[in-house]
Amino acid sequence: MSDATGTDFEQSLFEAPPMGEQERMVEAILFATAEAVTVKELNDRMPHGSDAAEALVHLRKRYEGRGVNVVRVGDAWAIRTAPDLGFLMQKETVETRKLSRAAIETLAIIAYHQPVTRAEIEEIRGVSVSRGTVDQLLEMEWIRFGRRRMTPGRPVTFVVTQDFLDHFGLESARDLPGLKELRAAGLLENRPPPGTMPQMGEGDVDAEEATEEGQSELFED
Amino acid sequence: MSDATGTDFEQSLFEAPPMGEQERMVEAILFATAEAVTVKELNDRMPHGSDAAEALVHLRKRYEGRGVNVVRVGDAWAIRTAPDLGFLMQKETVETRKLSRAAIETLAIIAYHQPVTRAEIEEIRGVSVSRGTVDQLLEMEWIRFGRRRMTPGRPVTFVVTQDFLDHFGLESARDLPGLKELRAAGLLENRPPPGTMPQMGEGDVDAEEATEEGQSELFED
Amino acid sequence: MTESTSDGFDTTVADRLAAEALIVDVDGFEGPLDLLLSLSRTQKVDLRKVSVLELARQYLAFVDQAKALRIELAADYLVMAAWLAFLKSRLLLPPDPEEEGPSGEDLAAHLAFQLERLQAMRDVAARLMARDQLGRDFFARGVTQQVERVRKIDYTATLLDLMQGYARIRTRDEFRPFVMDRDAVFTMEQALERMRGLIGFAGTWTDISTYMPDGWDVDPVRWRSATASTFAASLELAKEGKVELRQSDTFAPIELRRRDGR
Repeated sequence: MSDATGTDFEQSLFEAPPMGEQERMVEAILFATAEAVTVKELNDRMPHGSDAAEALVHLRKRYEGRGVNVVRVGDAWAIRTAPDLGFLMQKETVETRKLSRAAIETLAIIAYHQPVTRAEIEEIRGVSVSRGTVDQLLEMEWIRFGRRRMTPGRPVTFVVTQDFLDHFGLESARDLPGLKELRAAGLLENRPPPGTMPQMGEGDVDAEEATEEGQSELFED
Repeated sequence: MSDATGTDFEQSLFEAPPMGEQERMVEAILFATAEAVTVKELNDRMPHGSDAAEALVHLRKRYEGRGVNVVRVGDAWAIRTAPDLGFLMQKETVETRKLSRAAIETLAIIAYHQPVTRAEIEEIRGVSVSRGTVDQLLEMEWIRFGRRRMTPGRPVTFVVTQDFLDHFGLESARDLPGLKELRAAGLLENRPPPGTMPQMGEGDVDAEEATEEGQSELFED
Repeated sequence: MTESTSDGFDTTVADRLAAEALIVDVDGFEGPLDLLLSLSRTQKVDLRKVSVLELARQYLAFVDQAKALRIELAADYLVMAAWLAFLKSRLLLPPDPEEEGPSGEDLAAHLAFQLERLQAMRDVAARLMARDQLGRDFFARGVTQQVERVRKIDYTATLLDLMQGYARIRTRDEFRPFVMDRDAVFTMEQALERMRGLIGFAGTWTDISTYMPDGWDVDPVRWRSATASTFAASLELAKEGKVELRQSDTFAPIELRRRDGR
């Protein structure tokens, strides 16, 4: 079926196909070929007398501002995605996850006690703080390193960031409600059932897992 | 650079980009892949509120008569070179495995009678279908398993795939050549053999029990 | 079956030649239906007008010849031969009103339908294969771009989460001593109560450690608490004049005995 038309072109040996046809041919070749194609190669593949260079000029114009463009790659030509549409080639899946209990508690301690060292966080939480938890908060840019504490070992301190304040809609960390206010708001009466209390000395991971459910049960309406 | 624009689109969460932009996006996505892309996938990848189906109508029109065309493949869309330009592509031709006569016939029977059981194929061809034939078609992804027939033994059925449609340039199974004539001539009916026909192939029980209702569910509008 | 050549249907020379050609090529047939389809072509008529009787005769002649030439035919060819012989007799004999089952005409019609359907499938298969094909006549994109899948996890927390988290920690601190009271502390009152019940049986010197509550010797924290309270309770009981205490040496076990009398 396709041969018929092909033969037509080949029959008119010394008469090049009309420019519109040549443009179609260049278009098809550039589309289907895996590599960029040189003008010479185009001319070799197209019927005798074709002028691929001229066809390319037309084709290039035709694709101006389109979703794909005819671009020059070295001394060859190719069809490529328009640069501004590159984002379509990325399929971004955003998963929203609740911050783990360990992370929330660590974050809360940093917010209320900043600047605070890791050892102090551990003392307050009563469990060791995993590296992953701190890294996660750093990566989220909700906490950052503060000044080193002028005590033996010169431990680093953590403080909350502007991003943190923005996220939680706070002017400053001082705006966080104090213990009295928390109690007034009824927040201190919420105690996790004994089974979900993180065990002293156990790893953070276990504590997180054990409490995730119990926590949401308690606080969700 | 591309990110900036992407973010622009994403920022206007409830405002779809103009149709011209949507058309460009569909164009870019279809150009970027060899496989057909469903409208759903297009919409998923495009900014919120986009209408890929409408953009496709415009895009298809735009490519009419060009060297490459926007073609429908089942419920998906793809860009393919115009069939009359095949002669330019000799270089690109991939030598496909020669299908045996049995495989071609089996494929045709599946395409025209789908969903069809193995026993029904055997009934039509008058010989048992070798495992290799079905395996080859499955491997080429031209056929796949359809729903089980609700008859004794619950035999599996076969249907043709989107790849099959793509390979033969069919918009849908309804466009199979000669389908209407065959149906008009009653040759797609599942006519049970009267009384004591010799059993051809195995599991004729299924073929006998098979009702017409299951037939051609893919062809129904 | 052997009567097929002597039952009045003389095979023509052309038929025989055709049948021989078929036999030579028997491996090329895809089963008896395919063979029947080939034979039906010798009738040079529309498949709808094919004479099934004639076809049955041709097929049986073919099978006979194959036998004469000692060509092994697959079982399904022979099954078909038997069935066609049966069909032929049905078609030739006047219908028996007693006989049940489908008529010879019905069976012949179905066979004709099967042949027509097989031929139709062959025709459309050929039309299908003659279509433009992907990768031969038309082409997909040569350069494909992988869609990168970027998985982004957006962690969220609300101010309430934060405050509740902090409240949880502070609350835990406030109540910890209370929890420990229950848990790991054996009070002197508890020790006194326990010992008062037991000293009645302590007529001889016994180590005060035997008055320790059961099960408190596993956890060192509880052990310490119980030891302290038991010791303090012993002193209290000695002060009350209920018991006597003695220790033979520094760090030696402290022993206790009920003090009889008043």
